[in-house]
Amino acid sequence: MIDHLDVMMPWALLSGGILITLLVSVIRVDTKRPAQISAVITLLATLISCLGLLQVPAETVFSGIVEISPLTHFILALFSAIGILFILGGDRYLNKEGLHLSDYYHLLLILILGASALTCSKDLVVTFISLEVMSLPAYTLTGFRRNDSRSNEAAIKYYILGGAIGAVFLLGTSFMFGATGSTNLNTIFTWSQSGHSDMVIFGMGHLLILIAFMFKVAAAPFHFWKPDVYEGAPTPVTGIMATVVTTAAFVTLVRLIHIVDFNNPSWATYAVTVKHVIRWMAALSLIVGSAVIITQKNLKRMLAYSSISHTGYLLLGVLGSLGKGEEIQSVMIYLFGYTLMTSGIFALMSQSEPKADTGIELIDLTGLMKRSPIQTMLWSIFFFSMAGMPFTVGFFTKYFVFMSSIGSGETPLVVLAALCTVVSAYAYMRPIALMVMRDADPTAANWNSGFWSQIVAVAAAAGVVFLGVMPNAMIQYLKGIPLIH
Amino acid sequence: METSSSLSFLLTLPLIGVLIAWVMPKAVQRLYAIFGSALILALTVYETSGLLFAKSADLAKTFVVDQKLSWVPEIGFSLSLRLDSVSAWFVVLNTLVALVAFSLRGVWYRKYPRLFTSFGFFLVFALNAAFLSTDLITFYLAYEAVFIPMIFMVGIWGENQKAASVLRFFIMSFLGSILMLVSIFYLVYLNHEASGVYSAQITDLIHFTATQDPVKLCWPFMGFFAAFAIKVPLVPFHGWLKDVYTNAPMPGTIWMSGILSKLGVIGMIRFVLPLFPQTAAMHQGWLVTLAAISIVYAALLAIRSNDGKSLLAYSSISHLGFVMLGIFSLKSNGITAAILLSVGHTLVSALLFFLYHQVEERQAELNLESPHGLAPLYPVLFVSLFVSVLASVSLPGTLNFGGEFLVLLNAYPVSALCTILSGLGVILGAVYMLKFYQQLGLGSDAQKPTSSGVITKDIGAYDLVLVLMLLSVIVYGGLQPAMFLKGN
Amino acid sequence: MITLEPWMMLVVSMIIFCIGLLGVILRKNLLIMLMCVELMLNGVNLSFVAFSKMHQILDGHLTVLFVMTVAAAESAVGLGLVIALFRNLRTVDSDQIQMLRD
Amino acid sequence: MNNTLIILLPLLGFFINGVWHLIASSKGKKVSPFASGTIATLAMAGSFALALTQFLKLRAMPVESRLIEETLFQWMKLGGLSVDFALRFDSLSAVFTLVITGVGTLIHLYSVGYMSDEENIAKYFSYLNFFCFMMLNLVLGATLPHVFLGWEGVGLASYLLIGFWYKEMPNVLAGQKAFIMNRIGDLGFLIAMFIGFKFAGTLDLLEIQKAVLSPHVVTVFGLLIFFACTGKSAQIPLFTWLPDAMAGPTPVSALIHAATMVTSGIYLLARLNPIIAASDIVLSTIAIVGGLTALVAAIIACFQSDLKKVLAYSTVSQLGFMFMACGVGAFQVGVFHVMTHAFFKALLFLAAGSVIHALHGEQNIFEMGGLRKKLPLTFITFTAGWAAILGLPPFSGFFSKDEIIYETLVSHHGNKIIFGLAIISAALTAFYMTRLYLLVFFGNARMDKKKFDHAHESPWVMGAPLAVLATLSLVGGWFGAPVSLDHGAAEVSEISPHLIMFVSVVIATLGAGLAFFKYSKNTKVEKTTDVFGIDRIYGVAFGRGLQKLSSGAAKYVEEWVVQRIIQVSAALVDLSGNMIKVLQVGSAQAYLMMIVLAVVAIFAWFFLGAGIYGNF
Repeated sequence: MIDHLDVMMPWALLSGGILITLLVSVIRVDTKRPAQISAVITLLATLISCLGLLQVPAETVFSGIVEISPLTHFILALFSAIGILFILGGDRYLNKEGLHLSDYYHLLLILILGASALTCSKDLVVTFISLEVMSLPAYTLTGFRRNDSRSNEAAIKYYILGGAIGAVFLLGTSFMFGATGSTNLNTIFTWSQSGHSDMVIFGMGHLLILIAFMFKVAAAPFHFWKPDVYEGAPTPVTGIMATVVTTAAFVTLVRLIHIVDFNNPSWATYAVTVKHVIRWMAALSLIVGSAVIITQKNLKRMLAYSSISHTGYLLLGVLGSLGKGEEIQSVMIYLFGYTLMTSGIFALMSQSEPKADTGIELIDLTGLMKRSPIQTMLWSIFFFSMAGMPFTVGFFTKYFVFMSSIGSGETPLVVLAALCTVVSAYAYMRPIALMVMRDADPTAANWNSGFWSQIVAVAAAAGVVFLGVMPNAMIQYLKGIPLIH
Repeated sequence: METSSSLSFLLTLPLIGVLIAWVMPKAVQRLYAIFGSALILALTVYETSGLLFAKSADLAKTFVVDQKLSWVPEIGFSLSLRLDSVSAWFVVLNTLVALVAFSLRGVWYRKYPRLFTSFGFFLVFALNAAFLSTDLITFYLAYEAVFIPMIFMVGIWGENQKAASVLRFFIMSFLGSILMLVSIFYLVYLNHEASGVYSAQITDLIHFTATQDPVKLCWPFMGFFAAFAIKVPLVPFHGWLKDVYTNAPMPGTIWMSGILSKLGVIGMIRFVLPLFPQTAAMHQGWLVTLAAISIVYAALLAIRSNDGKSLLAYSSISHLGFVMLGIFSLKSNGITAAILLSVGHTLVSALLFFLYHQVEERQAELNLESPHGLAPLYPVLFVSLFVSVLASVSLPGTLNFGGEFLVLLNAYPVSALCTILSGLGVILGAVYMLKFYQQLGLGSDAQKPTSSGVITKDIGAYDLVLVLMLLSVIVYGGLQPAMFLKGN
Repeated sequence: MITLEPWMMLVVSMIIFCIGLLGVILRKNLLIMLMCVELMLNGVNLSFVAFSKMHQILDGHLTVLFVMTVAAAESAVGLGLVIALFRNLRTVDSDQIQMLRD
Repeated sequence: MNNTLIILLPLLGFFINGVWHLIASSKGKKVSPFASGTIATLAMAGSFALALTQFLKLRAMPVESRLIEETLFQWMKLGGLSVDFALRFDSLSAVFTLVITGVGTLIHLYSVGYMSDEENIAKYFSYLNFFCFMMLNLVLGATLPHVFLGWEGVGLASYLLIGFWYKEMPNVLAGQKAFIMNRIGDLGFLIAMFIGFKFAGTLDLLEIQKAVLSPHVVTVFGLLIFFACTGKSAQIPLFTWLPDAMAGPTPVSALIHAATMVTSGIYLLARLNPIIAASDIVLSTIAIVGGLTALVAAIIACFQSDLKKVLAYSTVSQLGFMFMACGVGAFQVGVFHVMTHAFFKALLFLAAGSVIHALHGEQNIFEMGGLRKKLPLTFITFTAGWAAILGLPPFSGFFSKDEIIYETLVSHHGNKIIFGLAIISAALTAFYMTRLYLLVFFGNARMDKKKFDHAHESPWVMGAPLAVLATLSLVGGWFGAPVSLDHGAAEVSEISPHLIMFVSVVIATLGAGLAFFKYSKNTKVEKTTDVFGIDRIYGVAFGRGLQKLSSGAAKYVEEWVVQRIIQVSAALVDLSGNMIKVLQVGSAQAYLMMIVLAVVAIFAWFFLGAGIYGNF
């Protein structure tokens, strides 16, 4: 029987909230407020109950297919917080674009549910299902601007590639199942410690699963979908994808990599293979992300490539933690910091009212200094943080991934990463230069800082700077959360 | 040891200055900045007086202050500060340069004046942190933090080609510093492997690198070297310099040439040489050659410059080449001489840019191709300028002479050829500095501009006091360099 | 007598998967691509059944049920997206939807 | 204390006049030339009086310990180097100090009259005082860096005074040329100091002489020091600045470019004579270069038409004589000639100044003539100078020059070549000086009638110094060399000094006679001829060469290499970005294709590359 409902409370609340929101959406009313309020309340309740449960030790529930741990609580809390931020910050954008439909809110909640379920899953089938629960609202939300063919296109592309990759993931699961006779991660791990037959089929399965998640985190060469989808999707949705989906996918990726006992000598060769795959993907992501980002004019595409290069840094952290489960905090810290600055950037971005229908371009930032010094400051903080400048959280995130991969002997890769940092730093400085040094272009967008989106941006900026100066609490906390058992 | 209050004080004071800038009315920002920085200067001199005016090196040692504030203990970051006779000079110079830069009148006090003042005080803070820091990570953070106000300063108040030049400046400096960062990480990691603790403390790392094979330390050495060679800059890492010096607003130029370049100097002295003594010795040959090439090459470029700012920019590279030559002599005497010279260079370049700005305020179009003959119109200004020019060509009796002479004296046993080559820089220095002065001041019979809005008076009383203060330090230092020669 | 060995089922499942994959890559009609995605999933389903038979356990069969449910939901969403696209562009040709690039 | 006061008085004068000038000129007022000049002259006169007392004090001491030293403060101390700011007054310094302050006082006095129309008179006197201050540092400094301080300081003063009329660019450029050519020589000084410190471990002038140095080091050191001297004392190859330096006011030419600064090379060689004389290579280099300079400058002087330029080349030539003396080891003779030359050359310049003053700036000797009636005092004093430089007995030049010629033959460092050079130069000297003398003072007046009528004798402030100097030119040589620095000189020789004396007087008379025949009647205008074209060659080699080098560096290295590397790397990054972007074709199917290819690659590697079968 389910005797762990207390630790499952946040998920229960979230699911209940989804139902209520769905109910509210079904009842046709002119105003969309009820759905919005119910979504915010749901997320708040989830957030609070998560925070209350942060100290609860890890335990498996549902006969071992789901594991609830401080990590999952933390991640759900993070997702709920981001969800609240984006609901508040995106309100204005949705109204402006005529997208303010009740459906937006329950889709968002389902996405968050799927993403958080993904991080709790200890069974590949559950992983698959939560992946789909996360992805399906994501496809829908991407195409949420129904009347815009660009949005449709993005959604279709995302859908086709995501669907195919879902099948690839399932194929990997099937191979693993074939090799080990189970889809449970603990069983698989135990198998890998002892079993020695069917290693090839297992390896194939494992690689396929990794590839599927590499696609989700958009590591090169599986990154092609990301710029297109980012560009087509509504801005707050892009923000959600950049934060929630990426974080969930990365946490799961790290967990799935470690279902093999790399410290077992019989897996040594395979460990080398995995290491090489990750190394190459990290290098490619860094190169692709930082080289292409400087050619971009569209701000959202720019952020897409930026997120590809951030994936590269994250893979550096993964590489550093390979076989050393306890060192995964570099990835966690990076994800946390990245999430924070990305939320801020998207909150700022949803304030724009571009004149062209191709979305917000770099040129829309010209002369912002004259029009709004505060916005300029906020943008600058986020871009500096992206570039890893000191006194922003971006420095510490880079510190940890660099340190951890130097620790595992990846110094040349770190040097490459450092060089790529320089290149992408150029890309981040360019918009600052445009804001500060140029007069406004006549075609530049209007910027209207709504109350809530401004609050969100300021809060995120404050967080970025605070954690850049006083990262102790963050480090201490995230260090204490083990990811893998 | 002393109480450690003095060090945090050096860091917090400028930060308070940043905050106060935002409550001061816009109209009095210049006044506030001048008084604020003068106050900080006075307090800094007072705090460091034990080190600055100690009669001997041994006596100075008793005034050395160490302070260690825990910052991010989880990863071994600490705010380790050390005030010794080297950093004391740089800290004082830093505030002095701020005072000079704040004293300039210009567009920065009309457009976003608060931002300018607060950037200035932030620079003081970050530079102080960098000069005092003995923790590599803290140093790196401060070193990078300097960029942020600098970029905005050039960006907001700079001239025509500012965007491209500031980006180039940023990217090249960032390239160097990130390579340094990777080297720092590498050392910290190796030290962690060896000793089990995460520490970026320079003392810990020196103990560690002393036990290592110098060949193995080649790459980290290169990382550090790249950062500081770009920062100083040494030829051929100077590609960013000219444009950003010319396009920056004058206070920015003063900051960059006067004190930002010293970040590279102190980095070499504080970090590179103690960390990699043997590696540096292995590479000494080309290091010295590079310094000598910098001197001559930059001087050659300066000769051809027809823009005062870019001429002074190249002359700055040339003089810093001497500083580097002294450092790369790898002898404590040479390094001490290099410190002396960098003090001189800071004062003289700040002074030259300051005075050049004064000239520019009086005559807008200053092309050095043709003589302007302004000296008879503004005699006091031009006498000051001429004395500064003489200090810049390191005439005996000025601080720079002591520096250059002692640097070359100590570099000669290391490499006679490079010393002679550098000596050519002394001749070329005279060529371009005289050209600079002559084309501005002499050679034609100029009339005062009649159009309104242009300053037609000679140098103002306040500016004159400032100039005299700097000049007296330069001349006093030229006669009594012993004060600056207390070792490192 | 030829018995149905698990490996035979696996081969068939792989063939189906690859047909589906090739279909997604090569066909131009979005609806057919959608179907091909389903085909891929069904190929995997078959392999689940095969492995389940190999191990003599029922987990695989169970999984197949889940996958089919998910696939249904997925195709529903997919169709919705295609319809929205068709409303705007009047086409379901995948070559026509290449506006987002670079 | 007195040593210090000797240098402090001119410094004080410099400050008073300098500040006065600044205050006055920023208020737009004029400074009274008389007051300003009085301050400056008094400073110099005081200095001279002090030097005289010091000199007398020195005379009272026993010969071996004739040294008055005062240490002011410690200047530089670093490691093994310790340099004190100390002033040493010994017999060699005494000669120079007396000449500097004595002749200096006279020239200051003369300037009061000569420069009375000058607008920036206080500036002028402050510069003059500054020069004297630095020159005294040069000759009194106890260490090489201290000498170098003076050495560069006089260079600076020379720069300022040559370019005194700075509104005309040529004057400024002449000053610049002087400064930079001096700096080239200074580099030799600097490196000599480095070598000295490296091998001797000290930079003290006395200690470095006692240091035991290897012959090789001594040679290099000596050559570098001599190179420094060629800059300051206008010898081959660095002599071309001196004629240009005549752009400055005439008293300046007299003081700096005839009497004092240009002789500092001799001072340095004499000061370091034990080291210099220790190397034959150095000595013969000095002698040959000195001889050649004497000859070349004398030849050029014969083709000049500018009054001051003739005198300038004559100075170069006479300096060559002095170096010849040093080069044959007869340092005291060189110093002797420094002294007599200071008297008669300063006299000649001042007299020339008087002529120029009278003719309102006319300097072309072919535009003069017949001035002996108009300017009697100038004529008489000039005659004394003329006789002295020709070496006619009993004028001072006779004694010193004759001794130089004698030493070139009899000293064991001397030889016939140097003797020949000396003799020919002496003859040429007689020729061009007589040419000058005749063209200026005799014959018909060739200038405008009006100008001739306006010409008048100078006021007493100018006349008195002329008279004093004329007297000194006459008697200055009667007491022999003022200082004894015997190194390799005074060999017993079979050649009689009287024979040489006779020969030199005959030679001088011959030269003078030739000039008399050529110029006493025939005064056809001669254009200045650049005989050797050295200036032009230098202009091309250094002036244009440096510009070429500089623009070459800017164009080929800076633009094509340094900047290009940055641009190319930026372009490469951009290009790679654009190339990678090519893959972003926009078609989901293409993306899927690439994903499949990547998967295939990973699997291929999984199976083949990693040797999976061996390990699984």
